[in-house]
Amino acid sequence: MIYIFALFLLTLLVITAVAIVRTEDLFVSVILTSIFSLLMAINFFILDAADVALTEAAVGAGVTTVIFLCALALTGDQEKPQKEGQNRGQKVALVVVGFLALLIIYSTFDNPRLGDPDAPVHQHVAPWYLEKTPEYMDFPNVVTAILSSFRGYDTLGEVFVVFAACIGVLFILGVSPPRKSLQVSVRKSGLRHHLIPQVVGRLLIPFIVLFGLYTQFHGEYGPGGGFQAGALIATGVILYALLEGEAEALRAVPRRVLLGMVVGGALLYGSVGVVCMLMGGSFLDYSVLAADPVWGQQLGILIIEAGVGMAVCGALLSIFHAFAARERLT
Amino acid sequence: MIDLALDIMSWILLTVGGACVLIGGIGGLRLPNFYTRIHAASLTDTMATLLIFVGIILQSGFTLASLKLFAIMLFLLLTGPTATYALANAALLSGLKPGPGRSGLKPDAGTAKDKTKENAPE
Amino acid sequence: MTPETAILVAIGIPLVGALAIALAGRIGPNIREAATAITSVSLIWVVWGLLPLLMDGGRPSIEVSEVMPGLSIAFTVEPLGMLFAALASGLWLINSIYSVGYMRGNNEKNQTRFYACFALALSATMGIAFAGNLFTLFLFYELLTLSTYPLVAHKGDAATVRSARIYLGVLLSTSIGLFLPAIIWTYSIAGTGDFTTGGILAGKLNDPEIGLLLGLFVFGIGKAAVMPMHKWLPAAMVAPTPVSALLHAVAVVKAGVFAITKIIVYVFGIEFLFAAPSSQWLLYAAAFTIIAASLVAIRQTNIKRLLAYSTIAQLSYVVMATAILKPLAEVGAALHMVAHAFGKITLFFAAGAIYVASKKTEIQQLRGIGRRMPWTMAAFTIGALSMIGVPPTAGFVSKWYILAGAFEANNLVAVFTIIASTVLNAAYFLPILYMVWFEREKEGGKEHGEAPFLAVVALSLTALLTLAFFLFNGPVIELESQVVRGLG
Amino acid sequence: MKLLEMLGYYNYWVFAILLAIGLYAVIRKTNLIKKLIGLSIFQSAVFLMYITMDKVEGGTAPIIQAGVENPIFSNPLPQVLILTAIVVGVSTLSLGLAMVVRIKECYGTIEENEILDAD
Amino acid sequence: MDLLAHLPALQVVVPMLSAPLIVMLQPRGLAWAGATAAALLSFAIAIALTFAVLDGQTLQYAMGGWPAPYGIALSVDAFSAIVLLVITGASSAALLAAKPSIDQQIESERQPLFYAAWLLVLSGLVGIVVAADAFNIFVFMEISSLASYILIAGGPNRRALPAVFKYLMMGTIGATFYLIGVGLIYMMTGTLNLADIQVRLSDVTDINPLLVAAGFITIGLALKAAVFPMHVWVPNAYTYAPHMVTVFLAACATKVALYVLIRFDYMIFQTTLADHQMQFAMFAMPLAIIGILVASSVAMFEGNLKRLLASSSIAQIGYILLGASFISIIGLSASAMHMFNHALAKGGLFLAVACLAYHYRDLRLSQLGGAGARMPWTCAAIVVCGLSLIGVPGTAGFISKWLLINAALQSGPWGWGLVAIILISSLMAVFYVWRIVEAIYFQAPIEEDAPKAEAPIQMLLVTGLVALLNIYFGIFPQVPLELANSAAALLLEGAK
Repeated sequence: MIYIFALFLLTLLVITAVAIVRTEDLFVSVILTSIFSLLMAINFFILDAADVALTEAAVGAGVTTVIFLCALALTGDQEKPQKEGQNRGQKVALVVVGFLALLIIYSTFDNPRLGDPDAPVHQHVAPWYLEKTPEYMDFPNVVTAILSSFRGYDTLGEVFVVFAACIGVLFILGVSPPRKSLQVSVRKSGLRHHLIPQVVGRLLIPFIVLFGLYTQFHGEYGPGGGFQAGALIATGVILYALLEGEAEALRAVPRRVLLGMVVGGALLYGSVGVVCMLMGGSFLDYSVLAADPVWGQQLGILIIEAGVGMAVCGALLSIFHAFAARERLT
Repeated sequence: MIDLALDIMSWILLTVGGACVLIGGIGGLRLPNFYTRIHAASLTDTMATLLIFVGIILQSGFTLASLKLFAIMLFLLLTGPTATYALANAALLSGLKPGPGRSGLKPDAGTAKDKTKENAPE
Repeated sequence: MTPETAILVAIGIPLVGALAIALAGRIGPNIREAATAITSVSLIWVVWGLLPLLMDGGRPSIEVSEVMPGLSIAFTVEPLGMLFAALASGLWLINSIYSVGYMRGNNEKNQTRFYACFALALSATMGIAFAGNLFTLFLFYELLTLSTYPLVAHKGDAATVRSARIYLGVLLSTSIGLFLPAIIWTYSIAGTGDFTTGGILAGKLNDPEIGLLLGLFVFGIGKAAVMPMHKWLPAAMVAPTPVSALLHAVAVVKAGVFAITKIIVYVFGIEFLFAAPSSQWLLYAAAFTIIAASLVAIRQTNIKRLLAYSTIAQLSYVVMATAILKPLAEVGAALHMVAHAFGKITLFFAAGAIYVASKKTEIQQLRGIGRRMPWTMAAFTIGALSMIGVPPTAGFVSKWYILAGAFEANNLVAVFTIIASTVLNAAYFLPILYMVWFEREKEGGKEHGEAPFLAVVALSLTALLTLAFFLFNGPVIELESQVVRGLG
Repeated sequence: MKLLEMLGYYNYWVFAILLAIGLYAVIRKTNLIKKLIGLSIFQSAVFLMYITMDKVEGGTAPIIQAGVENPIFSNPLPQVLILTAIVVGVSTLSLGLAMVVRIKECYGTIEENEILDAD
Repeated sequence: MDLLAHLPALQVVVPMLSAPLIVMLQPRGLAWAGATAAALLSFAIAIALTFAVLDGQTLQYAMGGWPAPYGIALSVDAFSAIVLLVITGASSAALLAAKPSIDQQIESERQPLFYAAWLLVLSGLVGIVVAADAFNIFVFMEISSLASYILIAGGPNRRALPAVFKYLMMGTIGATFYLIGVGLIYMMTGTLNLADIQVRLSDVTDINPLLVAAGFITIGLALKAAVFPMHVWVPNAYTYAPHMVTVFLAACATKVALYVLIRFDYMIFQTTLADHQMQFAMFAMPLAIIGILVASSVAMFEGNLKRLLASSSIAQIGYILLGASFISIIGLSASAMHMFNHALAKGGLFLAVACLAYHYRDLRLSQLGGAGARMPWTCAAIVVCGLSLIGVPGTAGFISKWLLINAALQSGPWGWGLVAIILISSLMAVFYVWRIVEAIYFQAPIEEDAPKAEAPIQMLLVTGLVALLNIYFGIFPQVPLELANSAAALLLEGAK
């Protein structure tokens, strides 16, 4: 039954993707992209990837779309129609990608089919995680365990990817646009003159943030963790910015605070690792943090998840502001 | 006995809800212009949501899950109409006159923000 | 100072000198020239200091660094190299005296760069002379090419840069395209590149390949200017005369033939090569070059170009003499390096002196110039006679030995070639001499006297050497016969 | 189970098709933002592949509830990898968008061919 | 705690954690100083690691204390050591020299971000090199790529933006291809640890996904490594980046991708895939040869100095790949050596270019007349490094060329043809290097008797040092050679 549903969803995905590529209205294709991400998230959920689904929904459908739209507001939302005479190129491209697709499909005939319990994937490493997590960490969410301890080093790298993106956007947009013919965009005023959204929004924002904190600290037990939490809280603040206007949001959470969050989060994570080193373990070996290794693990994971949350939230917000606060050129 | 009743009850609710969704979808396709279409859309995210959620709650009985479901329902009942309102409002601001017949003007970037509002908190 | 360190010092001195000159150039020309003089004198002192040791058959050698297994930077002093080094270092001193006169005489630009690169080139020459294996030889060979490039391109105008490009293009592309593969080939079959008496290839290579490898070497060493690789030499004549004099009569070109000789003697081995019929072509190539170059020389109207073509011919003398592959001929080759060096440097000095004094570059302008510049033209005459091989000049001695070698190998081609070329040399030098001394110069010619004093001193010195070598050539013969006696 | 197997491959095929679509957009579209959108499709196709391989039939999300005896869990590792990959994706995207904005400011257009003409 | 044991981790962690700190250092001098200090420290760590692995052993480090296939492991061997030296050395040299040039090109308020990004590139690259986990490589690849987009986007010319956008596109596609390949491998083996993959691949029966995976990984990494014909992003990216960034990236960025490529194709696929060796050689050698010839001939007629050098970099990548494609000890050590030597030569050249650019805004060859007289030391450095690029004996470049030619000779009947190609391309190198030399020495000056104006001493010193190193390692190449040889031995025994 559920597989039929999956079939339906997947087909929908393909259709959406085609629509995204075909439409020449960038605005439409961005919105479709957000829908695409939602469909993707549902797929992930069907495939038992709750954490990923949550992340995809929050990051892919939420934040990404907002950033896209901010960029669109700055660059214009109409794609120039392809000129004629480029059709040969089109054919070539079609051939290339078609060949690629066929290649992969050909390879997949040897893949283990979906959900095959005997697939090598489920034999070697994964069972170890499932078996050891209760023993070493003593909390249910294996994904969080792997993410933050077994493969904590990857996650550290990931935090620094976000950090890089953040400083990158700040660096690239750090130069003020050419000062000619600026107009203050309508967006600055937010939706203050719209009563209903404002009221509802104000009602919602605390809950969003609360939910964010819940995912942050409930990550060891249910789906969730630093990334999801960071993204959720970020969306809360973004919603505030949309309602009350850029300036208000910045007054609530100024830029330097955001940058501080990013830097602080990254450093927090890293310094946990260093502390582990100093306490005689190897880098990111939380077991040495407390007398009881299990406690040590939990403590370490708690701290680094907090770091991740801070970093992601701060990064997404400062990226958003970097785009949203920019004056549009006419 | 009571279970059976609840079950029947919930299934009825679910079916009707599904029907509402279907109708909403058809309406979204068939109705002539923007404003009428968002009427259809609003049907899906108020009526349909309500029915379906109540149906599921009846299914799951008096548990934590149903509490969560209830919260979600409230959330949707809040955001859905707001989104619809914002949509209509934005369309109006961007100069789309309400009225009979089809008018092929599509919402411009101005509505982008409102649209994101419903995407963001999911 | 042990002989081993002496080798390194001999290579190091000009390097240091180059730096010193570059720095002294900031202070003033006189200091700079002083630096040059000091460098060259000390170089002579070190190099000639090695002579007695060599006479007693000593072979000092030193390895600087084993770059890769079997591939090392190492130096060995043996008679050929000793002779070459002594020659180059000695003539450098005279040449620097001359260049002071010349460069100031027609106040050139960038003199500091000139002297610095000159010292650099000398260092490279020393490296070639003392090279202990093919790799080292190649290293300094390239260094010499690169360090002489700025000297050739000295004037810096478009035409000069173009000729300099030819110079560099021919020398580098031949060396990378042919010489390097030859070296790699040698290493890959012999496993080593060390210069050892009797050769390292003996018995490791079969007949047709021998000829091929020899060809790679001979044409790869473009500096030897065996046709058709000679184009760079006339092109290089755009350089200031001191450069042509020392480098393109002594250091660079001799480096070429020296390298060929050394490779034939120490890599192939005379007997081994003599046994291989496929190596005969070298003789014919050399012979052809001699005749052809002489014929071209006859038709030249510009003094320096004429001298250039005569140089090409004379170089092939050495190559041919080596290719005769008989002991006497080898000695003759060595002698001819010296003899030609003395003669040709004199001629170039004279040409330069004429240019400084009267800005004359064409042969036709030389009518009766003998009266105006007696010293210069006397020296010129001696040089020319030596080129032809008239006793009592150096040229006679070397030609004598080469002929003897040719007869020993009863190699009639060589004999004929030598005679013919002698005739040709006469055919293009004697008219000039006649023109210089006995014709009367055109009216309205510009008034001028002798060249700058230093220049005259230098060229008289070399002229004297040319004469002296006719009598006092014993040591050289003694030294070189060691090579063929197998002590090398 | 025949149907199930077919479906299992269907996931991979969708992955391949989405990959192709995204790549096509990246290669063909001249509009830079459209290229970026294509890129994000391209990436999420890969996410789908990873998540597909983690499913075990009858399994549940790898969150160990107490009391359930010998439960089947889907493979947590690909999920972790994809969590990382998603964040990487959004980072790349925002960086690219920042560049697009600057390009728009410097060139006045975000159509590739016009930019090429401009220089 | 035993410091030596922690070195592999510290190598990555030091620059990584100093990046956020740099962001906070608002006064610009401080940001530069901090970045330089961090870079130098990691250089020191790299040297220490080199001496630790000089005797052919391999250092392992278990991240988080988890055993190898379950946790993430780091491993450092001779091959990594060479690349580590190149990366950290290049970044230290560039940073030491950077300040004046960067002050010229980037506004002071953006500099902290810039230097932070620089450190992120550094940590990303070293992270890739020390990683022993397929997915971890991807993560750090992304760190380094993102950060290097930032660095290049710092270029003052507006053309930097489209260039870096193109780089971003191709880089991301490359990384994603790599991710797909890793995914397929993981699907068939159930592990991500490289050594473990190597073990478990051999008993995989269904070969198709592996072949496709090999294809994806090779293509993806080739994209990042700018192997011809996937090099199109290089010329503009290098040309319009800030000069010092060009020094850093040209010296090591593409080489790291090549390093991973060689790692995968030797350690993982060679053993397991049916005659993958032959396939790899068949794939790599033609690309390498065509790349060498085409890129060199492009460089021969290129007018802009930086672009010319960028094209030559593509040719040099070809050399490295060629050496690897021989699948012989000497060939591999030739590649490793060439990674080292080319970094020296090209780094020195770009440093000198940065010095030139300090006074010459326009870097077209036709505009550089009289530079030889104005900036004698800089131009001397250009000559020396240029010779090393050509491969003149006595310079570092010659060593790797020599090894390469020997490898070609040993490679069988085609050997002489390959030798011919290498020699021809060397002649091409002579051609384009000499165009530079003539431009700076023998070309009529643009403005007559311009005052002697050298670049700042700090840049000059570094440039001169690198130039001298080119000569030093041409005469005493023992240490890198030893490393290269043991690296080759390791790789091939991986392939046995």
